[in-house]
Amino acid sequence: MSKKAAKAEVGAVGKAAWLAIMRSMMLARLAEERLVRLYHQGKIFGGVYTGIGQEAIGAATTAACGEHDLFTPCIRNMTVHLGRGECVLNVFRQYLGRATGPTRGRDGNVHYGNMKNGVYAMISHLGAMLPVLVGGVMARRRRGMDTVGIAYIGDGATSTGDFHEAVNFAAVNDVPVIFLIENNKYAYSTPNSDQFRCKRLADRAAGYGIEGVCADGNDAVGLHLLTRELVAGLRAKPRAMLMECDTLRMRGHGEHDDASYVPRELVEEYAKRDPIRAAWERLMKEGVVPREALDQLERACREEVDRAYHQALNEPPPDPATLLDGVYADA
Amino acid sequence: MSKKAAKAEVGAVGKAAWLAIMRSMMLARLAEERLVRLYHQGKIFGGVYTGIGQEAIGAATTAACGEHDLFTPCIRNMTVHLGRGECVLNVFRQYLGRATGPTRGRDGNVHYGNMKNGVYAMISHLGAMLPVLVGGVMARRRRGMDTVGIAYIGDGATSTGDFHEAVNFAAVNDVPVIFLIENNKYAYSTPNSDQFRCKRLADRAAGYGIEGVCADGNDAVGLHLLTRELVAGLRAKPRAMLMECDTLRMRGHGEHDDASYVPRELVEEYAKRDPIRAAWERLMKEGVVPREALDQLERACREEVDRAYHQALNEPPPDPATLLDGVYADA
Amino acid sequence: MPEITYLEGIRLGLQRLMRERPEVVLYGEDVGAFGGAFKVTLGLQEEFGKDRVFDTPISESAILGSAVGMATQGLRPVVELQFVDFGMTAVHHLLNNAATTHYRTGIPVPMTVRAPCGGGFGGGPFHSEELESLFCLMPGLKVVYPAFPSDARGLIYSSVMDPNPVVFLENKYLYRHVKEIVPQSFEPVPLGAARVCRAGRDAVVLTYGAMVHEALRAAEQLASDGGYEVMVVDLRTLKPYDADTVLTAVAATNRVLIAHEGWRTNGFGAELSALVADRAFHLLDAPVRRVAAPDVPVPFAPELENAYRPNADKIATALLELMEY
Amino acid sequence: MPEITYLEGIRLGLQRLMRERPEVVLYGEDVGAFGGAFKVTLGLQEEFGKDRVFDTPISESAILGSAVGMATQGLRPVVELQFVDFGMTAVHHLLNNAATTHYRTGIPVPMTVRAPCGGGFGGGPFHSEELESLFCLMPGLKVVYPAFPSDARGLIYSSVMDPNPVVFLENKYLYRHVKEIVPQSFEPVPLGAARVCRAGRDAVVLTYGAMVHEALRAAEQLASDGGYEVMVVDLRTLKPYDADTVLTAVAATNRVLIAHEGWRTNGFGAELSALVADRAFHLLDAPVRRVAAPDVPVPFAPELENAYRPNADKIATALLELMEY
Ligand SMILES: Cc1ncc(C[n+]2csc(CCOP(=O)(O)OP(=O)(O)O)c2C)c(N)n1
Ligand SMILES: Cc1ncc(C[n+]2csc(CCOP(=O)(O)OP(=O)(O)O)c2C)c(N)n1
Ligand SMILES: [Mg+2]
Ligand SMILES: [Mg+2]
Repeated sequence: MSKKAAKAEVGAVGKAAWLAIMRSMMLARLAEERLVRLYHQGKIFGGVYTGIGQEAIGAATTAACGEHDLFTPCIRNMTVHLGRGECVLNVFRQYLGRATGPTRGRDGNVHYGNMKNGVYAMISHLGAMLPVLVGGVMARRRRGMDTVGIAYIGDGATSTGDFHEAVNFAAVNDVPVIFLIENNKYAYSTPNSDQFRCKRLADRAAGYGIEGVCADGNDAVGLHLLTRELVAGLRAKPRAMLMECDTLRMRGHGEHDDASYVPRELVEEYAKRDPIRAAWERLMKEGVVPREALDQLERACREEVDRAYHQALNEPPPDPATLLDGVYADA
Repeated sequence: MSKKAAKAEVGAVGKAAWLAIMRSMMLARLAEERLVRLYHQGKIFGGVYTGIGQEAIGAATTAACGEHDLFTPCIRNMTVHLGRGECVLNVFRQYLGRATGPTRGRDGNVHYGNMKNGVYAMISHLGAMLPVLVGGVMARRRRGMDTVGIAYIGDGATSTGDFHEAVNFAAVNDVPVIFLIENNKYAYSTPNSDQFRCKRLADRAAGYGIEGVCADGNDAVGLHLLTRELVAGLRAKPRAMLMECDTLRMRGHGEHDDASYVPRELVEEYAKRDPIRAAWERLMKEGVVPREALDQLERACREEVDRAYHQALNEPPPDPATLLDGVYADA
Repeated sequence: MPEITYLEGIRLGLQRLMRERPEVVLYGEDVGAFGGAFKVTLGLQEEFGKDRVFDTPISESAILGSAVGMATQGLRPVVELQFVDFGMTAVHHLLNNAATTHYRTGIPVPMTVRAPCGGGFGGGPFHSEELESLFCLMPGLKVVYPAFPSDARGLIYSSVMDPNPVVFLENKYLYRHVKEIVPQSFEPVPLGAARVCRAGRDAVVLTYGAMVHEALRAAEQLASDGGYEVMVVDLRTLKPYDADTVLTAVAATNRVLIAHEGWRTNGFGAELSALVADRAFHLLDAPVRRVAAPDVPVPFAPELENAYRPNADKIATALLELMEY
Repeated sequence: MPEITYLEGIRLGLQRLMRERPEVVLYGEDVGAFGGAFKVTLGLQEEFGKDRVFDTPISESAILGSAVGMATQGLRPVVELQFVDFGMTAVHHLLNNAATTHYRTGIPVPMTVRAPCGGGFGGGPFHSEELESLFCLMPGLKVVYPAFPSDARGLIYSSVMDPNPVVFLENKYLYRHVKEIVPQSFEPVPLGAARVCRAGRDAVVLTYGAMVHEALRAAEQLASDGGYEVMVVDLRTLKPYDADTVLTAVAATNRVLIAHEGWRTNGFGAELSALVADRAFHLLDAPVRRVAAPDVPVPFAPELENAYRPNADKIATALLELMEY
């Protein structure tokens, strides 16, 4: 795409949409930075896993989707939740194990969803949400909805059998799902070189008879434009596809991990390509969003995170007397 | 390869080697035809699963390997067992559940192996022997052997998570294993079109960063020459690879299945390319093996099958008193 | 009234469900035109179309995982494992995905996993397993195991209509070996309710699946040989199981034998025995005994499999021992 | 004599094995330079090289399956599941591949699967499971579960040297919570032998893993509060389990409580109870009771997890009830 065409497209998306994407990213960044601090202050029970540096992916892609679409986020996808309408208050409730939270304290940290938003709550088993999403999309389509799905998955999780089975199953049944691989170079401490031998994970697409694309996962603007196109394509002609997003995990696997195994140069390289700053600068430069709007947005996000945290803090934990409730759904 | 070069190569392999390949194929064909008859006479407990029409693959590829190589055959690979030195007597013992057989009646039909020959006994779970083979090859190599492995696997079994995990694991660790996909067009009643969407399963190789080749699975001569080359290559530079062999299952999934879901034309097409007849004719035509030798071989095989069956028939079944023995290996 | 086999019972239940409930879909390996490895679903694709009855790749994880996804979006998927043994490649979808979803998120998961089990026909170690106790460990799962054609029909109906994930175990030996004359129309059989198949006051056999029939035979034998009246209780649902019926039976008989086809150690019989040892200790006149398979892989040869598999004789012997305690 | 943690016990056992036995290799996700999610293998890659200690892709099937392949070719692979929960993606390799190989083919499979288990630290439903009873069902497998640093060290040694596939369960809570002063050199602790950790004549607690420590605390409490002397038996090996020690303990106390961290229904406690109800019925003065987790997914919030998880108080309460029976 020529620079001019790209610029025109960015303009066509419109200020409100870009602000929404910026909002998801900023909110997530600020919320996660807060969680990081809380963790190191010993105020979080369990672990903290962030998507710092990877915010563009969830924000840009969910914003390209529609009301009935379905999503299975992974541990680094707070922007998928926020992009689909989750409130940051629920995020803190979840982390603090509040009775008021999305899992009412039954599950922790990143293990939440909101079906109102079309977002599944993940289980930890890597790869296991992929077939779930495929089935969910199949069901909604059978019921007459024009649903498309996006399954987020790490580079490491592509080595699971579930990844393979789900992609193949979706391909055979022409289920419109984007399997979006966030290649952040590491799976816990394990680098790509110990995880797979292909150059790009998108190369796996051919083996499923589907299309595979690569994208810059730190470029929210480009990613949003691309995803709009892909989603429209999948709606027009339902089919599965692979999308590999290049990015880097900017912190440890979790906050207990100092990630000293990641070469410093790599971190520095990606620090220069921070997705929030990059999008901010581009949107300003192309004149779609004025600086004041962004400044204002950032202030609002800060306040929202602050408010959410304090509200969650004051909400009640689950009542132990409810421990046994709801193992089964009532007929 | 030019016709002339190919011919020269065929000659170079030598009469004895070709006769050995022909022998595996003929023995297997005759033994399986006998088993089919026995099944329909109600003389077999359990099922009968044959590799009729697919004999070339196991025969041609095992003959290209060396003493320390390792193999995980599947249900249609009697020629892998025979090609590695298993006697047809053991095959009948296994089918008849004899105490003298390779699993002493503890497992049936195709579930046998012989570690003396480097052949693992399969478990039924499709795909599950692939990582076993990878581990086996890694272990032998660690112990100083120059081992290469061949894992045989059906088109349907490529949809299992285990297939994916094993191929990727071998690729990452440069384990010299050929994952040999016998694409016989069906997995039980399920055709390729309901199993995967890629054109050729060998297309999956790129996604693992390894080489993938396609071959005519009904051409024992071509397959043997190709495998010699590949095995030499893997020994020189250890690495995993995919090999897809085109063939057709010429009978039902098992003898209980009339395979009426397979189009007649397809069966007729492959009937014209029967691997035993094709090899026979080519070897005669190219003058490497005289007709008399083949005629004589066939007679010998018939006798051997007959003798083996009758001997196995007269051998004892397992003693129920041994039921509990050997669940654990003794320290 | 027609006579149906166990297998036909399941098929009739599925057929009625699919006629009444557009949200029921059925899939698995070879279940479409082929009708499944055991032909349970034969004719259903023809009647209901490929949209509702379809074949899948050989991908147990994709099958079970997608069913979780469908069940949470308004469908009632019924999936078939070709053999329960092969479900072991994807246990995490049952234990972690299906079974925990309602507890974690409040979203019901009305999916049914049909799984042919058991031996007796030369299937060998990988086509004959009985794995109910493994499923019974999983909080949030229901586990159903019919023994009779009528129960097969009525229980599959209730399983599919239940808002929870149900593992519906089918005994391969019973598929064509038991027949029953049943009315054309039927009431669903409720989950969680055991059934006293035979009255008796001298002892009770707690059992399910193929062993119900063996226990009934053993009870007949004891009645005619020794004049003992042995009660037989068919659990029918293993999770959650019907503790009340079990405890009432124990109170009425004071002697308990547990019989199942699967392995002894940590088999489901252990749970039943533990229930009795805890809640009915004061009612017992004899030890609680188990007749189960020994802890060895299911052997292939008939000589070995016969020695391996529990049957009426082994149950009768154990019962006599209990009587004489 | 050094004081070591449970975690260090395992590491020391592994280190000695690797020094003595060139055929021992160790692999799994992040077990190399990183030392594993819990740092059990920290330093081993440095000492023994990447050839013997290496990282793998996230592929539980490949890990377990390849270990079967290696174990049958002269190596002794020790593989780590990052959490036992994730092993559920590849159960077929344990149940069908590893556990049946010797019975079917006569070839031993000396592999060890290390699997961190249990909760108590906010791990939630998928990082806190206790799945021993599922492994205990599998004929041909051995299942080991140490409770003390010395046993961790001595049992990992014996597990790796055993010619059979062993699932070696490690309790995450105990990793850094229990310490013990031990001699520098050690004898391997034999598999299959339970240990009486505390003598007593009034009742016995049959237990293992983290609950051994809770049972000991409960026993102390009862001793000081009520003057009861409660025996505590640590099973240590769950399959095959030490029925003799259990039955001797029952004979000496006549009252039995079983305690484990995992789910109640079909938990390993059911098997122990069934053993007692069968073989020691005549010795019992009270019902056999189980203290176990309720049948719900392991909850995350501390308020819920504390209610969920068995502990010394719950054990003490159950013991008092038994005493008063
Ligand atoms: C089946 C399975 N095996 C192991 C784990 C433990 N585990 C959790 S996250 C993780 C690394 C994931 O790496 P990747 O998929 O690249 O995602 P990232 O953390 O980089 O976003 C591992 C090994 C798991 N959750 N599931
Ligand atoms: C994991 C697993 N799922 C299902 C089965 C049942 N099953 C046995 S053979 C078979 C078809 C195999 O097809 P393919 O791999 O193409 O091999 P072929 O029989 O054609 O040689 C199926 C579904 C199995 N053995 N393992
Ligand atoms: Mg990653
Ligand atoms: Mg095939």
